[in-house]
Amino acid sequence: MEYPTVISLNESELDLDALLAQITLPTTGACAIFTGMVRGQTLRGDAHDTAYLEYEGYQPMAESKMRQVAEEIRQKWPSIEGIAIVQRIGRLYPGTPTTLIACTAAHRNTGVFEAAHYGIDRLKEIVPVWKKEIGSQGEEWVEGNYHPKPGE
Amino acid sequence: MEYPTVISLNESELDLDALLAQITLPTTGACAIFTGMVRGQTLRGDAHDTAYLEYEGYQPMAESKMRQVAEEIRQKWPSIEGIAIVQRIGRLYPGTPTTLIACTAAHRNTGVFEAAHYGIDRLKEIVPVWKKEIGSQGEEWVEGNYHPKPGE
Amino acid sequence: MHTVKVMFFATLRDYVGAKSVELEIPVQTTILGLTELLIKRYPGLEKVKDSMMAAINREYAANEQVIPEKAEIAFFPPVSGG
Amino acid sequence: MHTVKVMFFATLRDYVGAKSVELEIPVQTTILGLTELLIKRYPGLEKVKDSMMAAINREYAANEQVIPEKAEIAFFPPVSGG
Repeated sequence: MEYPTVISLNESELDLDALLAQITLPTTGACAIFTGMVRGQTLRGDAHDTAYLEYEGYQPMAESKMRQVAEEIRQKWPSIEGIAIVQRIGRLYPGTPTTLIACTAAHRNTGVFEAAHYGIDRLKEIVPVWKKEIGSQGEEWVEGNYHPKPGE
Repeated sequence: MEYPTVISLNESELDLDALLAQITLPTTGACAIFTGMVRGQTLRGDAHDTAYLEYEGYQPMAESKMRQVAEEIRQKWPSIEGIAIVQRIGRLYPGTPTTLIACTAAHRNTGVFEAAHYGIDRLKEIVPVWKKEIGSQGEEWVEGNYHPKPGE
Repeated sequence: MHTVKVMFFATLRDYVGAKSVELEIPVQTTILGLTELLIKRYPGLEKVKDSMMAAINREYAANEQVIPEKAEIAFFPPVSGG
Repeated sequence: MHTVKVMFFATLRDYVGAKSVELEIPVQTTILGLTELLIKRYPGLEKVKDSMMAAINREYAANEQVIPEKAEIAFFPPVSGG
Protein backbone atom coordinates (compact mmCIF):
# COMPACT_ATOMS: atom_id res chain seq x y z
CA MET A 1 0.00 0.00 0.00
CA GLU A 2 1.42 3.38 -1.05
CA TYR A 3 1.04 5.99 1.70
CA PRO A 4 -0.21 9.30 0.29
CA THR A 5 1.66 12.57 0.85
CA VAL A 6 -0.16 15.70 -0.29
CA ILE A 7 1.94 18.87 -0.56
CA SER A 8 0.44 22.15 -1.67
CA LEU A 9 1.61 25.78 -1.73
CA ASN A 10 -0.80 27.98 -3.65
CA GLU A 11 -3.49 30.64 -3.46
CA SER A 12 -6.48 28.27 -3.39
CA GLU A 13 -8.90 28.11 -0.51
CA LEU A 14 -8.33 25.21 1.89
CA ASP A 15 -10.85 22.36 1.55
CA LEU A 16 -10.43 20.26 4.70
CA ASP A 17 -12.92 17.57 3.73
CA ALA A 18 -11.27 17.00 0.35
CA LEU A 19 -7.78 16.92 1.90
CA LEU A 20 -8.95 14.46 4.53
CA ALA A 21 -10.39 12.17 1.84
CA GLN A 22 -7.06 12.26 -0.03
CA ILE A 23 -5.16 10.87 2.98
CA THR A 24 -7.75 8.32 4.13
CA LEU A 25 -6.88 4.71 3.28
CA PRO A 26 -8.98 1.56 3.88
CA THR A 27 -6.86 0.98 7.02
CA THR A 28 -7.25 4.55 8.33
CA GLY A 29 -9.29 5.16 11.48
CA ALA A 30 -7.89 8.41 12.93
CA CYS A 31 -6.72 11.82 11.77
CA ALA A 32 -5.21 14.76 13.62
CA ILE A 33 -5.28 18.09 11.83
CA PHE A 34 -3.67 21.36 12.73
CA THR A 35 -4.81 24.45 10.95
CA GLY A 36 -3.72 28.05 11.51
CA MET A 37 -5.75 31.08 10.53
CA VAL A 38 -5.24 34.83 10.26
CA ARG A 39 -5.94 36.49 13.62
CA GLY A 40 -7.83 39.77 13.33
CA GLN A 41 -6.97 40.68 16.91
CA THR A 42 -3.75 39.73 18.65
CA LEU A 43 -3.71 40.15 22.42
CA ARG A 44 -0.46 38.41 23.44
CA GLY A 45 2.72 40.50 23.34
CA ASP A 46 2.27 43.70 21.28
CA ALA A 47 -1.53 43.79 21.14
CA HIS A 48 -2.73 44.92 17.71
CA ASP A 49 -5.33 44.48 14.98
CA THR A 50 -4.61 42.97 11.59
CA ALA A 51 -6.41 44.01 8.39
CA TYR A 52 -4.85 41.21 6.34
CA LEU A 53 -1.64 39.25 5.73
CA GLU A 54 0.27 39.05 2.49
CA TYR A 55 2.12 35.70 2.15
CA GLU A 56 4.89 34.90 -0.27
CA GLY A 57 6.94 31.75 -0.73
CA TYR A 58 10.06 30.56 -2.50
CA GLN A 59 7.91 28.04 -4.33
CA PRO A 60 10.24 25.18 -5.38
CA MET A 61 12.28 25.24 -2.17
CA ALA A 62 9.12 25.55 -0.04
CA GLU A 63 7.59 22.49 -1.70
CA SER A 64 10.81 20.57 -1.25
CA LYS A 65 10.99 21.51 2.47
CA MET A 66 7.33 20.59 2.97
CA ARG A 67 8.14 17.20 1.49
CA GLN A 68 11.10 16.99 3.88
CA VAL A 69 8.81 17.72 6.86
CA ALA A 70 6.58 14.85 5.72
CA GLU A 71 9.58 12.53 5.51
CA GLU A 72 10.75 13.57 8.98
CA ILE A 73 7.27 12.74 10.31
CA ARG A 74 7.35 9.30 8.68
CA GLN A 75 10.77 8.65 10.21
CA LYS A 76 9.61 9.57 13.70
CA TRP A 77 6.13 8.02 13.59
CA PRO A 78 6.19 4.99 11.28
CA SER A 79 2.52 4.25 11.95
CA ILE A 80 1.44 7.43 10.12
CA GLU A 81 -0.42 6.56 6.91
CA GLY A 82 -1.34 9.76 5.03
CA ILE A 83 0.14 13.25 5.39
CA ALA A 84 -1.14 16.53 3.98
CA ILE A 85 0.86 19.75 4.32
CA VAL A 86 -0.66 22.88 2.84
CA GLN A 87 0.38 26.52 2.92
CA ARG A 88 -1.70 29.21 1.28
CA ILE A 89 0.00 32.29 -0.16
CA GLY A 90 -1.31 35.64 -1.35
CA ARG A 91 -3.56 38.06 0.52
CA LEU A 92 -5.41 36.43 3.41
CA TYR A 93 -7.98 38.04 5.67
CA PRO A 94 -8.80 37.41 9.36
CA GLY A 95 -10.63 34.15 9.97
CA THR A 96 -9.12 32.48 6.90
CA PRO A 97 -7.20 29.20 7.37
CA THR A 98 -3.70 29.71 5.96
CA THR A 99 -1.98 26.42 6.66
CA LEU A 100 -2.83 22.81 7.42
CA ILE A 101 -0.96 19.74 8.62
CA ALA A 102 -2.96 16.52 8.71
CA CYS A 103 -1.72 13.06 9.67
CA THR A 104 -3.74 9.84 9.50
CA ALA A 105 -3.17 6.43 11.07
CA ALA A 106 -5.11 3.27 11.87
CA HIS A 107 -5.63 4.28 15.53
CA ARG A 108 -5.54 7.52 17.48
CA ASN A 109 -2.86 6.57 19.99
CA THR A 110 0.12 5.87 17.74
CA GLY A 111 1.26 9.44 17.17
CA VAL A 112 -1.20 11.40 15.00
CA PHE A 113 -1.43 14.30 17.46
CA GLU A 114 2.32 14.47 18.06
CA ALA A 115 3.02 14.16 14.33
CA ALA A 116 0.70 17.05 13.42
CA HIS A 117 2.20 19.18 16.20
CA TYR A 118 5.73 18.41 15.03
CA GLY A 119 4.70 19.15 11.44
CA ILE A 120 3.48 22.69 12.13
CA ASP A 121 6.53 23.42 14.31
CA ARG A 122 8.88 22.30 11.53
CA LEU A 123 6.93 24.13 8.83
CA LYS A 124 7.44 27.34 10.79
CA GLU A 125 11.17 26.58 11.08
CA ILE A 126 12.31 25.46 7.65
CA VAL A 127 9.68 26.13 4.95
CA PRO A 128 10.66 29.37 3.13
CA VAL A 129 7.44 31.37 3.35
CA TRP A 130 7.10 34.89 4.73
CA LYS A 131 4.20 37.09 5.65
CA LYS A 132 3.70 40.82 5.76
CA GLU A 133 1.15 42.12 8.19
CA ILE A 134 -1.05 45.03 7.17
CA GLY A 135 -2.92 46.84 9.93
CA SER A 136 -3.77 50.25 11.28
CA GLN A 137 -0.08 50.75 12.16
CA GLY A 138 0.96 50.30 8.52
CA GLU A 139 2.66 47.25 7.06
CA GLU A 140 5.41 45.14 8.53
CA TRP A 141 7.17 41.91 7.58
CA VAL A 142 6.86 39.24 10.26
CA GLU A 143 10.23 37.68 10.94
CA GLY A 144 10.88 34.21 12.36
CA ASN A 145 13.76 33.40 14.65
CA TYR A 146 14.93 29.94 13.60
CA HIS A 147 18.16 29.49 11.64
CA PRO A 148 18.24 26.09 9.92
CA LYS A 149 21.57 24.35 9.75
CA PRO A 150 23.13 23.87 6.30
CA GLY A 151 21.36 20.99 4.57
CA GLU A 152 18.59 20.95 7.20
CA MET B 1 -16.63 37.66 23.97
CA GLU B 2 -18.80 34.53 24.11
CA TYR B 3 -16.79 31.38 23.34
CA PRO B 4 -18.70 29.10 20.94
CA THR B 5 -19.43 25.44 21.77
CA VAL B 6 -20.90 23.40 18.93
CA ILE B 7 -22.43 20.04 19.89
CA SER B 8 -23.99 17.77 17.30
CA LEU B 9 -25.23 14.18 17.27
CA ASN B 10 -27.04 13.36 14.04
CA GLU B 11 -26.94 11.56 10.71
CA SER B 12 -25.60 14.49 8.64
CA GLU B 13 -22.31 14.36 6.80
CA LEU B 14 -19.44 16.13 8.58
CA ASP B 15 -18.45 19.49 7.06
CA LEU B 16 -15.06 20.31 8.54
CA ASP B 17 -14.71 23.72 6.90
CA ALA B 18 -18.12 24.86 8.15
CA LEU B 19 -17.43 23.57 11.67
CA LEU B 20 -14.06 25.30 11.73
CA ALA B 21 -15.68 28.60 10.69
CA GLN B 22 -18.21 28.24 13.53
CA ILE B 23 -15.46 28.10 16.18
CA THR B 24 -13.13 30.73 14.69
CA LEU B 25 -13.19 34.08 16.53
CA PRO B 26 -11.34 37.30 15.59
CA THR B 27 -8.73 36.33 18.21
CA THR B 28 -8.32 32.75 16.93
CA GLY B 29 -5.07 31.73 15.25
CA ALA B 30 -4.85 27.97 15.77
CA CYS B 31 -7.09 24.90 15.64
CA ALA B 32 -6.44 21.23 16.40
CA ILE B 33 -8.97 18.77 15.05
CA PHE B 34 -9.32 15.07 15.68
CA THR B 35 -11.53 13.10 13.39
CA GLY B 36 -12.19 9.36 13.39
CA MET B 37 -13.39 7.41 10.39
CA VAL B 38 -14.73 3.92 9.67
CA ARG B 39 -11.84 1.55 8.94
CA GLY B 40 -12.51 -0.87 6.10
CA GLN B 41 -9.58 -3.06 7.12
CA THR B 42 -8.42 -3.55 10.69
CA LEU B 43 -4.99 -5.11 11.11
CA ARG B 44 -4.32 -4.66 14.85
CA GLY B 45 -5.67 -7.35 17.19
CA ASP B 46 -8.31 -9.51 15.51
CA ALA B 47 -7.63 -8.61 11.88
CA HIS B 48 -10.85 -8.27 9.92
CA ASP B 49 -12.73 -6.34 7.23
CA THR B 50 -15.69 -4.09 7.91
CA ALA B 51 -18.55 -3.59 5.46
CA TYR B 52 -20.12 -0.80 7.51
CA LEU B 53 -20.90 0.37 11.04
CA GLU B 54 -24.33 1.06 12.45
CA TYR B 55 -24.22 3.76 15.18
CA GLU B 56 -26.91 4.53 17.70
CA GLY B 57 -26.99 7.02 20.54
CA TYR B 58 -29.05 7.85 23.61
CA GLN B 59 -29.66 11.27 22.11
CA PRO B 60 -30.43 13.61 25.05
CA MET B 61 -27.87 12.04 27.39
CA ALA B 62 -25.26 11.91 24.63
CA GLU B 63 -25.70 15.61 23.91
CA SER B 64 -25.50 16.40 27.61
CA LYS B 65 -22.30 14.35 27.99
CA MET B 66 -20.76 15.99 24.90
CA ARG B 67 -21.46 19.33 26.52
CA GLN B 68 -19.81 18.02 29.70
CA VAL B 69 -16.70 17.01 27.73
CA ALA B 70 -16.52 20.58 26.35
CA GLU B 71 -16.80 21.99 29.87
CA GLU B 72 -14.06 19.67 31.15
CA ILE B 73 -11.82 20.91 28.30
CA ARG B 74 -12.49 24.55 29.22
CA GLN B 75 -11.65 23.79 32.87
CA LYS B 76 -8.34 22.17 31.97
CA TRP B 77 -7.26 24.51 29.14
CA PRO B 78 -8.69 27.98 29.84
CA SER B 79 -7.04 29.39 26.71
CA ILE B 80 -9.34 27.34 24.45
CA GLU B 81 -11.72 29.60 22.53
CA GLY B 82 -14.09 27.50 20.40
CA ILE B 83 -15.00 23.81 20.76
CA ALA B 84 -16.87 21.56 18.33
CA ILE B 85 -17.83 18.00 19.27
CA VAL B 86 -19.69 15.99 16.65
CA GLN B 87 -20.77 12.35 16.52
CA ARG B 88 -22.52 10.93 13.49
CA ILE B 89 -25.04 8.13 13.92
CA GLY B 90 -26.73 5.78 11.48
CA ARG B 91 -25.08 3.55 8.87
CA LEU B 92 -21.53 4.64 8.05
CA TYR B 93 -19.25 3.11 5.44
CA PRO B 94 -15.44 2.76 5.39
CA GLY B 95 -13.62 6.03 4.77
CA THR B 96 -16.41 8.12 6.28
CA PRO B 97 -15.57 10.48 9.17
CA THR B 98 -17.80 9.56 12.10
CA THR B 99 -16.70 11.91 14.85
CA LEU B 100 -14.88 15.19 15.27
CA ILE B 101 -13.38 17.15 18.16
CA ALA B 102 -12.01 20.57 17.28
CA CYS B 103 -10.50 23.13 19.66
CA THR B 104 -9.37 26.64 18.74
CA ALA B 105 -7.14 29.14 20.56
CA ALA B 106 -5.14 32.28 19.82
CA HIS B 107 -1.87 30.34 19.52
CA ARG B 108 -0.87 26.76 18.86
CA ASN B 109 1.14 26.17 22.03
CA THR B 110 -1.46 26.73 24.73
CA GLY B 111 -3.19 23.35 24.61
CA VAL B 112 -5.17 22.85 21.39
CA PHE B 113 -3.56 19.48 20.63
CA GLU B 114 -3.88 18.20 24.19
CA ALA B 115 -7.46 19.46 24.42
CA ALA B 116 -8.55 17.70 21.22
CA HIS B 117 -6.81 14.50 22.34
CA TYR B 118 -8.50 14.66 25.74
CA GLY B 119 -11.83 15.35 24.04
CA ILE B 120 -11.83 12.21 21.90
CA ASP B 121 -10.64 10.08 24.84
CA ARG B 122 -13.51 11.36 27.00
CA LEU B 123 -16.07 11.03 24.22
CA LYS B 124 -15.16 7.37 23.99
CA GLU B 125 -15.52 7.00 27.77
CA ILE B 126 -18.73 8.80 28.72
CA VAL B 127 -20.86 9.69 25.68
CA PRO B 128 -23.61 7.03 25.33
CA VAL B 129 -23.18 5.96 21.71
CA TRP B 130 -22.72 2.39 20.47
CA LYS B 131 -21.74 0.87 17.19
CA LYS B 132 -22.48 -2.47 15.58
CA GLU B 133 -19.95 -3.75 13.09
CA ILE B 134 -21.16 -5.52 9.99
CA GLY B 135 -18.61 -7.56 8.06
CA SER B 136 -18.02 -10.87 6.38
CA GLN B 137 -18.17 -12.56 9.82
CA GLY B 138 -21.69 -11.29 10.44
CA GLU B 139 -22.67 -8.49 12.78
CA GLU B 140 -21.36 -7.71 16.23
CA TRP B 141 -21.83 -4.91 18.76
CA VAL B 142 -18.57 -3.22 19.67
CA GLU B 143 -18.27 -2.89 23.42
CA GLY B 144 -16.20 -0.31 25.30
CA ASN B 145 -14.49 -1.02 28.59
CA TYR B 146 -14.87 2.17 30.61
CA HIS B 147 -17.31 2.36 33.53
CA PRO B 148 -18.09 5.98 34.42
CA LYS B 149 -18.55 6.76 38.07
CA PRO B 150 -22.03 7.86 39.22
CA GLY B 151 -22.51 11.48 38.17
CA GLU B 152 -19.42 11.42 35.95
CA MET C 1 -45.81 2.24 43.56
CA HIS C 2 -44.88 4.64 40.77
CA THR C 3 -44.28 4.45 37.03
CA VAL C 4 -40.88 4.76 35.38
CA LYS C 5 -39.78 4.66 31.77
CA VAL C 6 -36.89 2.26 31.22
CA MET C 7 -34.89 2.41 27.99
CA PHE C 8 -32.45 -0.16 26.60
CA PHE C 9 -29.63 0.38 24.11
CA ALA C 10 -27.36 -1.72 21.92
CA THR C 11 -26.95 -5.34 23.10
CA LEU C 12 -29.38 -4.83 25.99
CA ARG C 13 -32.14 -3.81 23.59
CA ASP C 14 -31.51 -7.04 21.68
CA TYR C 15 -31.75 -9.11 24.90
CA VAL C 16 -34.91 -7.36 26.09
CA GLY C 17 -36.51 -7.18 22.65
CA ALA C 18 -37.79 -3.64 23.22
CA LYS C 19 -36.44 -0.10 23.03
CA SER C 20 -38.27 0.91 26.19
CA VAL C 21 -40.83 -0.32 28.69
CA GLU C 22 -42.98 1.40 31.29
CA LEU C 23 -42.88 -0.28 34.69
CA GLU C 24 -44.65 0.07 38.00
CA ILE C 25 -42.07 -0.09 40.77
CA PRO C 26 -42.30 0.30 44.56
CA VAL C 27 -41.17 3.66 45.92
CA GLN C 28 -37.59 3.53 47.23
CA THR C 29 -36.59 0.98 44.56
CA THR C 30 -32.88 1.24 43.83
CA ILE C 31 -31.09 0.67 40.53
CA LEU C 32 -30.00 -2.73 41.89
CA GLY C 33 -33.61 -3.56 42.79
CA LEU C 34 -34.80 -2.58 39.33
CA THR C 35 -32.00 -4.60 37.73
CA GLU C 36 -33.11 -7.75 39.62
CA LEU C 37 -36.69 -7.12 38.63
CA LEU C 38 -35.67 -6.77 34.98
CA ILE C 39 -33.55 -9.92 35.02
CA LYS C 40 -36.54 -11.86 36.28
CA ARG C 41 -38.61 -10.50 33.44
CA TYR C 42 -35.89 -10.73 30.76
CA PRO C 43 -33.58 -13.63 31.71
CA GLY C 44 -31.27 -12.80 28.77
CA LEU C 45 -29.96 -9.90 30.85
CA GLU C 46 -28.48 -12.26 33.45
CA LYS C 47 -25.24 -12.84 31.55
CA VAL C 48 -24.52 -9.10 31.03
CA LYS C 49 -25.56 -7.84 34.45
CA ASP C 50 -21.98 -7.19 35.55
CA SER C 51 -21.16 -4.87 32.65
CA MET C 52 -24.58 -3.17 32.48
CA MET C 53 -24.56 0.54 33.18
CA ALA C 54 -27.51 2.57 34.39
CA ALA C 55 -28.49 6.21 34.02
CA ILE C 56 -31.13 8.08 35.98
CA ASN C 57 -32.38 11.21 34.25
CA ARG C 58 -29.38 11.13 31.88
CA GLU C 59 -26.70 10.86 34.58
CA TYR C 60 -24.68 7.74 35.35
CA ALA C 61 -26.15 6.10 38.47
CA ALA C 62 -24.83 3.73 41.14
CA ASN C 63 -26.50 0.44 42.13
CA GLU C 64 -27.60 1.79 45.49
CA GLN C 65 -29.20 4.95 44.07
CA VAL C 66 -32.93 5.26 44.70
CA ILE C 67 -35.08 5.89 41.64
CA PRO C 68 -37.09 9.10 41.99
CA GLU C 69 -40.65 9.49 40.72
CA LYS C 70 -41.13 10.07 36.97
CA ALA C 71 -37.52 9.16 36.39
CA GLU C 72 -36.13 8.41 32.94
CA ILE C 73 -34.04 5.28 33.39
CA ALA C 74 -31.65 3.81 30.81
CA PHE C 75 -29.61 0.60 30.79
CA PHE C 76 -26.79 0.04 28.34
CA PRO C 77 -23.40 -1.64 27.84
CA PRO C 78 -20.10 0.32 28.06
CA VAL C 79 -20.13 2.97 25.33
CA SER C 80 -18.32 2.49 22.03
CA GLY C 81 -18.80 5.70 20.04
CA GLY C 82 -16.20 7.72 18.21
CA MET D 1 34.02 33.71 -13.72
CA HIS D 2 30.58 32.15 -13.97
CA THR D 3 27.00 33.34 -13.88
CA VAL D 4 24.60 32.70 -11.00
CA LYS D 5 20.99 33.66 -10.45
CA VAL D 6 20.41 35.27 -7.05
CA MET D 7 16.90 35.65 -5.70
CA PHE D 8 15.71 37.79 -2.79
CA PHE D 9 12.61 37.37 -0.65
CA ALA D 10 10.58 39.40 1.83
CA THR D 11 12.53 42.23 3.51
CA LEU D 12 15.65 41.47 1.46
CA ARG D 13 13.78 42.03 -1.79
CA ASP D 14 12.67 45.40 -0.46
CA TYR D 15 16.28 46.34 0.41
CA VAL D 16 17.66 45.17 -2.95
CA GLY D 17 14.77 46.51 -5.00
CA ALA D 18 14.65 43.41 -7.21
CA LYS D 19 13.25 39.89 -7.05
CA SER D 20 16.37 38.43 -8.65
CA VAL D 21 19.62 39.42 -10.34
CA GLU D 22 22.11 37.59 -12.52
CA LEU D 23 25.72 38.05 -11.45
CA GLU D 24 29.15 37.13 -12.78
CA ILE D 25 31.19 35.75 -9.87
CA PRO D 26 34.68 34.28 -9.67
CA VAL D 27 34.82 30.49 -9.46
CA GLN D 28 35.27 29.28 -5.86
CA THR D 29 33.23 32.19 -4.51
CA THR D 30 31.64 31.24 -1.18
CA ILE D 31 28.27 32.34 0.21
CA LEU D 32 30.18 34.74 2.46
CA GLY D 33 32.05 36.13 -0.56
CA LEU D 34 28.80 36.62 -2.46
CA THR D 35 27.19 38.24 0.57
CA GLU D 36 30.04 40.81 0.77
CA LEU D 37 29.75 41.47 -2.94
CA LEU D 38 25.99 42.03 -2.59
CA ILE D 39 26.38 44.37 0.38
CA LYS D 40 28.76 46.52 -1.67
CA ARG D 41 26.20 46.68 -4.43
CA TYR D 42 23.11 47.03 -2.17
CA PRO D 43 24.26 48.82 1.02
CA GLY D 44 20.75 48.38 2.51
CA LEU D 45 21.64 44.72 3.15
CA GLU D 46 24.39 45.71 5.63
CA LYS D 47 22.00 46.00 8.60
CA VAL D 48 20.38 42.59 8.04
CA LYS D 49 23.50 40.62 7.14
CA ASP D 50 23.57 38.77 10.47
CA SER D 51 20.07 37.35 10.12
CA MET D 52 20.22 36.73 6.35
CA MET D 53 19.93 33.09 5.32
CA ALA D 54 21.21 31.61 2.11
CA ALA D 55 20.15 28.65 -0.01
CA ILE D 56 22.10 27.00 -2.80
CA ASN D 57 19.94 24.99 -5.18
CA ARG D 58 17.06 25.05 -2.65
CA GLU D 59 19.07 23.77 0.32
CA TYR D 60 20.14 25.86 3.31
CA ALA D 61 23.81 26.76 2.86
CA ALA D 62 26.64 27.75 5.21
CA ASN D 63 28.79 30.88 4.79
CA GLU D 64 31.86 28.88 3.81
CA GLN D 65 30.06 26.83 1.15
CA VAL D 66 31.41 27.29 -2.38
CA ILE D 67 28.87 28.22 -5.03
CA PRO D 68 28.80 25.68 -7.87
CA GLU D 69 28.33 26.63 -11.51
CA LYS D 70 24.78 27.42 -12.67
CA ALA D 71 23.64 27.49 -9.06
CA GLU D 72 20.29 28.92 -8.02
CA ILE D 73 21.05 31.11 -5.01
CA ALA D 74 18.45 32.66 -2.67
CA PHE D 75 18.81 35.07 0.24
CA PHE D 76 16.03 35.65 2.71
CA PRO D 77 15.20 36.46 6.34
CA PRO D 78 14.17 33.77 8.88
CA VAL D 79 10.95 32.21 7.64
CA SER D 80 7.55 33.21 9.05
CA GLY D 81 4.97 31.02 7.32
CA GLY D 82 2.16 29.08 8.89
